[in-house]
This record gives sequence, C-alpha cells and structure tokens, in this order.
Amino acid sequence: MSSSSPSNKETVMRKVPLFSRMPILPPSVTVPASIILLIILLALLVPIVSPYDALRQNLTERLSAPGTAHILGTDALGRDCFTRIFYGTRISLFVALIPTAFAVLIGMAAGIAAAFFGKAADALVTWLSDVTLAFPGMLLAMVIMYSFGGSFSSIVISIVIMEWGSIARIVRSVTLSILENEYILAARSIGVKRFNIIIRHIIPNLIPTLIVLFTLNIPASILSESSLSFLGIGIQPPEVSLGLMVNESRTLLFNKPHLVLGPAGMIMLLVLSFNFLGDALRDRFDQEV
Amino acid sequence: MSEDLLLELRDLSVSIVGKKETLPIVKGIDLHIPRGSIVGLVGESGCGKSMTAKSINNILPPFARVTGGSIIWRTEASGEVDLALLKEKEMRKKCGTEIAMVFQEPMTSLNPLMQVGEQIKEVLTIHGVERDNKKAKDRVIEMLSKVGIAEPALRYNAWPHELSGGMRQRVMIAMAMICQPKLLIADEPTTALDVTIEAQILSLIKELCRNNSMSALVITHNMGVVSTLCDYVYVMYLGSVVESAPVKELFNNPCHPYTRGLLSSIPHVGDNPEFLHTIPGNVPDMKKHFKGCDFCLRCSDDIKQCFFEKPALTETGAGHFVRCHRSLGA
Amino acid sequence: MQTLISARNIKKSFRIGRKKRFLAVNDVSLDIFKGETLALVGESGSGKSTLAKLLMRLIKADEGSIAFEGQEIEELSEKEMLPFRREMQLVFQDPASSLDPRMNVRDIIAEPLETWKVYDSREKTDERIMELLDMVELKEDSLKRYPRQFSGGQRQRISIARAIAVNPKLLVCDESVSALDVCVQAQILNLLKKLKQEMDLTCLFISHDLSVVSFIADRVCVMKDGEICETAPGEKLFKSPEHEYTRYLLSSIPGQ
Amino acid sequence: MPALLRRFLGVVFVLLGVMLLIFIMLRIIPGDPVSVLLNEHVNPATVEKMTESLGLNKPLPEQFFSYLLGALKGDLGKSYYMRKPVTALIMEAFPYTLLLTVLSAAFAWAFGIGTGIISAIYNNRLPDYIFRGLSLFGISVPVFIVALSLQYFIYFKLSLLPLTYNGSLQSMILPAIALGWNSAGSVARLTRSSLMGELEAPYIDTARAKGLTTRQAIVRHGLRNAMLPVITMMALQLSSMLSGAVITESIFSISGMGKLALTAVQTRDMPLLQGTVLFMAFVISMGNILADVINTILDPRLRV
Repeated sequence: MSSSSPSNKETVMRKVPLFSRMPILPPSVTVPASIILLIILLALLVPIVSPYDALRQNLTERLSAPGTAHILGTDALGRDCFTRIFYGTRISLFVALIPTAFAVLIGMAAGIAAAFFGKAADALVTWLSDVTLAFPGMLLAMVIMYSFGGSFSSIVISIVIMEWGSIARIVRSVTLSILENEYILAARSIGVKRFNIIIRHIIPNLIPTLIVLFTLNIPASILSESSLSFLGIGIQPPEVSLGLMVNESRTLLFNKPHLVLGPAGMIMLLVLSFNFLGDALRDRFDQEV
Repeated sequence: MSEDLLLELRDLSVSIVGKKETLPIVKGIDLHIPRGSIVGLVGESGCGKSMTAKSINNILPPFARVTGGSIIWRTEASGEVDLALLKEKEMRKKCGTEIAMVFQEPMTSLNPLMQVGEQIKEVLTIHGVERDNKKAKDRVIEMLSKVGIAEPALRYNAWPHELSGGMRQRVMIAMAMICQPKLLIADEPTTALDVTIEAQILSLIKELCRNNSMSALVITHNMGVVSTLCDYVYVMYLGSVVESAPVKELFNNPCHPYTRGLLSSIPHVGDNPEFLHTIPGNVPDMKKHFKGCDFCLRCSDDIKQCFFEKPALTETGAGHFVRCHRSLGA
Repeated sequence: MQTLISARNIKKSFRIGRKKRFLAVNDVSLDIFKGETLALVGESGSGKSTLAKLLMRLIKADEGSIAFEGQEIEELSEKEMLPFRREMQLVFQDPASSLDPRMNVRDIIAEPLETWKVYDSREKTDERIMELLDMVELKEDSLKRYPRQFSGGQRQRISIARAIAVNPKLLVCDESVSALDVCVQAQILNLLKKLKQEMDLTCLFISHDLSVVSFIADRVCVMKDGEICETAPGEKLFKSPEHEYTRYLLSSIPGQ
Repeated sequence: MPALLRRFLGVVFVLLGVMLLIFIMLRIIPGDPVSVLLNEHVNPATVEKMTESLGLNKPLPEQFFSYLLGALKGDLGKSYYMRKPVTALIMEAFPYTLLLTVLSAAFAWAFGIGTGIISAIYNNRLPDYIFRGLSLFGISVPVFIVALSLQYFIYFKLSLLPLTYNGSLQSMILPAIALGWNSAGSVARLTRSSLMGELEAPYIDTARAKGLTTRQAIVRHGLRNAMLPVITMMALQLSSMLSGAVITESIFSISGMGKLALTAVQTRDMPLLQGTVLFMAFVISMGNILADVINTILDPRLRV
C-alpha cells in the first residue's frame, strides 16, 4: 500500500462493510452449520475426555465387538475406534481447512489479477491454472509424495495445487462480470485509484462467491486427503486419519464391517454437511442480489 | 353488444401465490376486444399490464396464477370458451393458431441454437397445419417476405444472432402471423428498438391487422405508440383500470387525474416549457393496500371521499369510462 | 461564449473478431461552451456514448486532440489526468448497475468526497452529504439503506448526488432517463435542469429520445454511424432541420 | 476454424508446462534418485556408473530437451524398476483404464443427465427432492467408500458380481459404478440448475405462445441450450475420473494406468511415473479440445 495518509487508509479499511447487517439465517444454513460445529467440538474434546489413547496399542483387547467398554469396539491393534475416529477427524479437518484457505486466497489473487490487470496477466494465470488442472489430482499428489514423502506439508501442498486452478477460474469470471457494472466505471470517472477499486468495489462483491467456494472446496479437500491416505500415500501411521482408518480395516471388511463403517460414515457426514451448507449459502446470496 | 366481442375479460384478477401470502397484481379487470380493432393497454412498469396479457394465453410465470374472473373467447369454430378454465393441452391448441404473441426483447425471444426459418415452421408442424416439409418451408418463406424481410429464402437459414433487432422482431411477427390468428397480443413490441425501426414495425402491425381483419392487444408504456396504433385504450394503475376511452377522446379530454398527469408529463418536440408537469411522489409498493382510491396520495384534486371509498368505473361519455369520485361531479 | 471542451478530428475504432475493425467515431470535431446543455442524439451504434467516454478520457482515442479549458488532455497519463477527472462527472443509464450493491447510500455519495479529501473531518463530509440529499430531494433516512431498497428514480437521484458532490464543471448524462417511466423521467429531467441552473453546470446530455432532448437541450448534435451530421440550437433544429437524416428521425417519432 | 487452431496451440503450451512441472518436481527430491533406487549400502562407484548410464549427470536443461525430443518421438524413457520402455508399459495398461473410464462415463452421464432432467421438470415436487438428495449424496461419498460398499453388498451379501476384475466385462460393472458415482452426482446437479435457468429464458415463452406445451418447449428448445455447459463440464470431469481410476483400479485390482502410477511411486521409478502422468495429462487435454469441438458444432454463435 502506498504511504497514503492515515485518514484515507483508515477510511478505506473501515469502509468495507463485511457483515454489517447479516440477517437471520434460514434453517437450510443453520442445520448443516450446527452439525459441522458439533463435529469440530467433539473432535477437539473426545480425544482428551476419552479414557483410551488413540495411538496406544492394546493387543489383549484386539477386535472386541462394540459394547459398553468400547462404544464402537476396537481395531486389529486393540485401539478404541470411537476415540480414533474423532482423533482422525481432527487431523482430516486440519488437513482440509488449511489448504482450502490457501487455495481460495491464491485463487482470489490470481483470479482478480487475471481479470483486472490486462491481457498478459490473464494469459499467464490461465496458462498456470490450465497446467495444474491438466493433471488428474491423484497423480499430481503422487508426484509430490514421490518428491517430499507422505508428510502433512506435502499433502497440504498437493491439495492447494489441485484446487487453486478451478477457484482462480471462477473468481476470474465473477470479477469480469463485476467489472462490467457501471459502478466500476463510475469509480474510475470519480478518480478512485486502481488499487482502491479492488479493495472497495471488487472484493466486497466477491465475498459471497469466496464464501461459497471456501465451503464447497473443504469437502473436496477432505475427499482428496482421505483418498490419498486410503492409497497409503497420504497420512502415514502411526498418525491417524479417517482415510487411513478405512485402509487399515479394509481387509476385515467382510467379517468386521463396522470397523470400516465408523470412519467412512464420519467422512460422508462431514462432506455432506459442508456441501449442504455451501448450496444453502449460494442460494441465500443469489436471493440477496 | 357482446356478440361481436372477440375477447372479453370479466373481473380478471391475477396474483403471485407465495407459500405464506398471495400478492394481487391484477385486481379485477374488465376489458373488451371487438373483432378487427386494435386495443391498447397502457401504464407504467409494475401496473400489471404484462401479467394481464400473459394470462390470456396462459404463459404466466410459475409463481403467478389467475385467481378470479374469466377470459371469454368467442369464435365461430369453438363458440364461447372461458380460457381461464382450459387445461394446458386445449390451451396450447389455440396458441399460435387463434391467439399469437409478440414479445419485447427480440434479442432473447428466439432460440439461439435453431435457425430462424425452422422456428417459424415449427408452428405449422406442431399444429399439423402443413405436414409436407417442402410446402411448409415455402409458406414460411412467403410469410417472411410479407413482413418485409429481404431475400427471405436466404434468411430462412439465418441464425438469430446474425440478425438485427428490427429483423428479429419481423421474424417474431412472421411466426405469429403464419397461421392467420384471430388475436395478436403485442407485449411492448417496439420498446427495445430504435425510433426509425419502431416506426416501420408499428406500421407493419397496423397494416397486417387491417389486411387480415385481425384484432390486436398492444401493451405499452409509450403514449405515442398508443396514439399511432390503437383505436381504443385502457389506462392501468396499480393493477386496475382507471380510465378507458377511444384514443382521440382520451387525448383530447382525459378525465382521470392520473391520465391527465401522465399525458402532461411527456415532453414533446417543439414546445419546451420551463419545467415539465409531474405527478408528485412515486408509484407505491404493490403490497400496500389502500382503503380508498389507489391514487389518492398522489392526486392533486382529491376529496375526503377518495380516502375511504373505492371509486367504481362509471361511464362519462360514449365509451369513456373513469374510475374517480370527482368525475361524477362530487 | 467560453468553450469548456473542444475536440478536433477524433477517431476511434474497436476490433471485433480477427481482422474486422468497427469505426465507432469517425473524425468528429466538437465544442462544448460553458453553461450550455449540449445534447448528443442518435440511434444505437451511432457512437454517441463512445464519443462521451472519449471526451472524458475514460477511453483513449486513436487520433485527434481534446482540450479541457484550453489545456490539452488527450496525451496525459492516468496520473496527470486525475485533477481533470474531478471536473467531469458522469450519470449513468442503468439505475440497477450504477450503484455498488454492497455499499450504503452514505458511502456511495461520500466516495468522491473522500477520494478527493474535500473535507478533513467526517462530520463535515456528512454535513455535505445531507445537503446533497436535500438538493436531489431524497429523505435523510436513506443514508443507511442499500441501493436495492430504492426505486429506479430514487437510484438515479443518488447517482446525481454522487456526480455533483465535488462541484464538477461538466456533468455528462449518458441516457440517464431512458430506463425510467414517464412520470419519474419528468421528475429527474426537472431536477437536472434545476441543478444545472443552481450550480451553473455545463451539461452533455446523451439520448436516443428526441422529445427528451428537445426539452432539456440548448444545442443539439445529431450523430449517425460515428459522424456528426448536424449541429444546431434546439428550436432551429426541431423547427427546420437541414440534414435529411434529422428529418427522417423526427418523422419517425410515434404519435407526433 | 482459427478459433480451434488457437485452442490447439494453447493445449500444446499447457502440455509443455505440464512436462516442465513434473520434470522439475521429480528432480528436486532431497536425495539423489539413483542412490535411493539402489538403496544405501551400495558402494559409491556403482552409483557413479549408474548415474552416468542414465544420463542424470548432464545439466538439467539438456536432460529436459532430450526427454522432450524423446517424448515427441513416443519414447518416454526406460523404467528403472521394470527394465522395459515406459511407452510399452503404458500401452499395456491404458486399454484397461480406457475401458473403465468409458464405462463409468457412460453410467455417470446417462444416469446424471436423466435424473437432472427429471428433477428439473418436476421442480420442487417429490421426484425433484429425491434426486436432489441422491445427487448431493452422490458427490459427497468418496470413490473408495462407494467401491467398498458395493463390494460388501453386491459381492459379499448378494454375490451377484465378482469381487475383482477378472477380464470379463461383467466384472467391470462394479468398478464403473464406483468410479462414475461422483460425476453422476455433479452432472445431475449441473443439468438440473442449467435446465432450470433455461426455463426462465424468454424463448421458452415464445415456444409456449406458439402452441407447444411446457414439456414440449423444454425438450425441443430448453434441453439443447441447457446441455452446452454440461458438455464442457463432462470434459473437465475427465481429470477427476482418472484420479478416481487410480483408487478403483487398486481396489478392484485392474492393472491399468492408475495401478502403474501407484507402483511407480512405491518403487520410486521416476521415468515411469513421469511417463504415466504426462500421458494422462495428454488424454485430459485431448478431452478438453473434444469438448470445444462439440460445443462449436452445437452452438452457432461460437463459429467465427
């Protein structure tokens, strides 16, 4: 930011009314939102509250059926499934939220640059996003796993690279349609500087799209992470993730199906509620315009 | 009197039916269209004129429905029919053959992925008027030339986006006229066109009506279009008719304060007053319900009665009806 | 009569498709005198809107020179152009898209005032905004409300308030009443005429509607396919038009 | 068709970018590729000879161009682990993946478009809610969960279809459904919203005023316009389908491209991984061009 005088900067920052009057939300938004909050809360509390340690093996209680001691029974190495599911959810959510946030930020910057800063920037961003989109996500992740091994950071990087492209493309087209409005020409004719036009006019009008993109890309990240862990090239043991739990109990699918059902059910519940929330938010914002 | 009426709207009301509440848009309209005459329906945006037109051939949007009154359609072939009660199938049989419509936006009223000629021929094939493909194509080309399109055989295969606005409106008129309908509904036919093209389209409509002794219902907000094209005119405000009269009579002797205000706030080439006369305030929200006359808040010569009692439509001259307490000499 | 803007031999063409170039403005020369209302009238595609944007330097011309109060502005860079931006303000056609839906009325009108730091304190800016609302006959309580809560006519009033906020020398109205109903159109035309007299503005009025132009304009330029085919004072042009196209336009007006 | 020519050039640039990206990423690994391959306790002399023979000691740009020239001639180098040319391995594996993808695409698109149209026509009534729930469920279930549950119910409980792929077409049904499940959901959702959008288009009113019933107007006019964005999306789905193929092939043990890539990662076989990824990217780019061609044929406005 140029060294603009404090009053101008102060007015610019305060002038962006993000949620100044967010009206009451319809049930189609509050229901999935509360499910998600409940899961996050449990994911934080259960591993602490639960008597069992998610990672410590206890071979004497191997494969015990769901009952009073272990609500969902224990897995092949005697670890309590109920605790592990919520411990795994915490990792899965962490590995989903962080890259989605980065992907949305990078996508936003790239999308605005492509739409706002002329032909060259547009060609560069489009080329870069086409290159990353030309890879099947799984293979791109494999290349990254090959180079950096199966650590947290490599999963986060591969999910960011997988998702930023499509976000940038959507942000670019929405920004282009915003730029067609006459209030942008009005700002230019008033003499508002280019940077201020982005801050005061483009970003506030992009916010609904960004929120929907963020909400709809989280489930995509959860699916990618769990698929990678399922293939054994994602989260490595002894760490826990929902995809890894499904992979570990896969061989017992036919005689102990509940071992697979637990983590699989949690993945589906998470992804379903985020998708539901994303849809509801999109309808809500379309109504508002 | 009602024998030679082609179409008669009796106390027609249309409302938007929401989950919780219904919003009346058209509040009991009586309208007569005699055979071979061009009737105008004029009013500002939001007064319900377009909904009235669309209720006749039932192309109302899904959230709107006819909630009262009847649409009496009289023809030799099917005698007297209430269109409001017709099922979708019977209604569609009449659309395109007996009742045709032309729309406001020529840019978006044609299917962009289908050639223009094909879209016109579809009217013939759908109604089985002309089974043979070759003959149907010739009839379309003949119709295209009748509406003033040069090289009709060539234009038959043109795509909509290749034609100008005026050309596309001619295609729409050709599509409407191909089965010699009894009634042409024109919903703001020239609003989206330039003034020179507008003049040509208006004269084309007038000529087609006269040659085929076809009636027309013209929806517009432009008083100039009314004076050029229409024989009789209904003025609408907030969902009901406030005044109706033969066009000459309305322009020379407007009785309702709203009509007078409307006519005097139109700028005319040549005379330039210091300031234009305006009607104070702006059109109230549809949801607002008035105990008395809808126009009372904005009326300059209103009296106490206007605020408490809804005025009825009374005849003050030959075919000149006004909905205003003052007109009865009160 | 002092000239506010004089443009000489302006040319502007746009590229459509691979090779074809569409000549929007073809060698136009034009003077706008201080204090007058000049109308640019013509059908769609006649280049009147493009010419207005060229005069305001919102788009750069291929050729020709434009002088604002004697100073050449065609070759200026964006930065040097800024002070002139303050002197020329634009009122748009479409009430739905000329106001930012995410900003309330106070911020919309305040934007020019804050961009040019006309007042150093927020109270003075708010005072000026109240004054502007009063000038365009809008109620005080509209400050906190958002554009979608207003009718077309009210939105045009907000647009006008924003345009006159920094006391410009030139007010450009690009089809500012075309999207409005007859009654509201009359109110806005009266408002424009009143403001022009009170603030001693020069006004460039672009429209396709000859009757509106005959009411508001002192002088009229008739444009066709990127060229000016006739320029004359209002009464003379409407009483005895010389150019054949002007006569054709006048005769096409329905209901004359 | 200059527009298509420009589009083709664009794709060539993208493929170059893809090649560059993989090339760089596979060579910035912490350890030296050869020593990792021959595992640690081999003496440095053999490592030196091995690097020499594989040409890994030449400067990176030179390696890249020799690889580029090779790729253009169809030679994607030799697999370290399997001692066979990568191109041959790919040609062996690709038919299986192709069959799987084609079958799952057929299932997904037929099912997706069908439900999308039905839920658009019966908008806000029972069929709409059922199919909308189904398609939302469709995009929310990972491929491997669909695969496992299909195996559990269809094979284990009802034993209708074989557990894994045994060469017969019948055994390819379960993998196809598992892989196609997600894209069926997203195709259904886009078809529904696109068709609903078209129903509000003015030309539908024109069709009804001409005498077509609402249903006729949808089928004869609305549908074709609504399909344009769906076709573009189907091409873009090719990349997510090939991702899913990796998982489906490992669950149903189909020796396709996905399995090949997976073994390449597990055996640290750089040329094989590089070859498979590049080939898949090429297939996806061809898919995009195909979508553009179809769109240009369907939509006259795109014909320059």
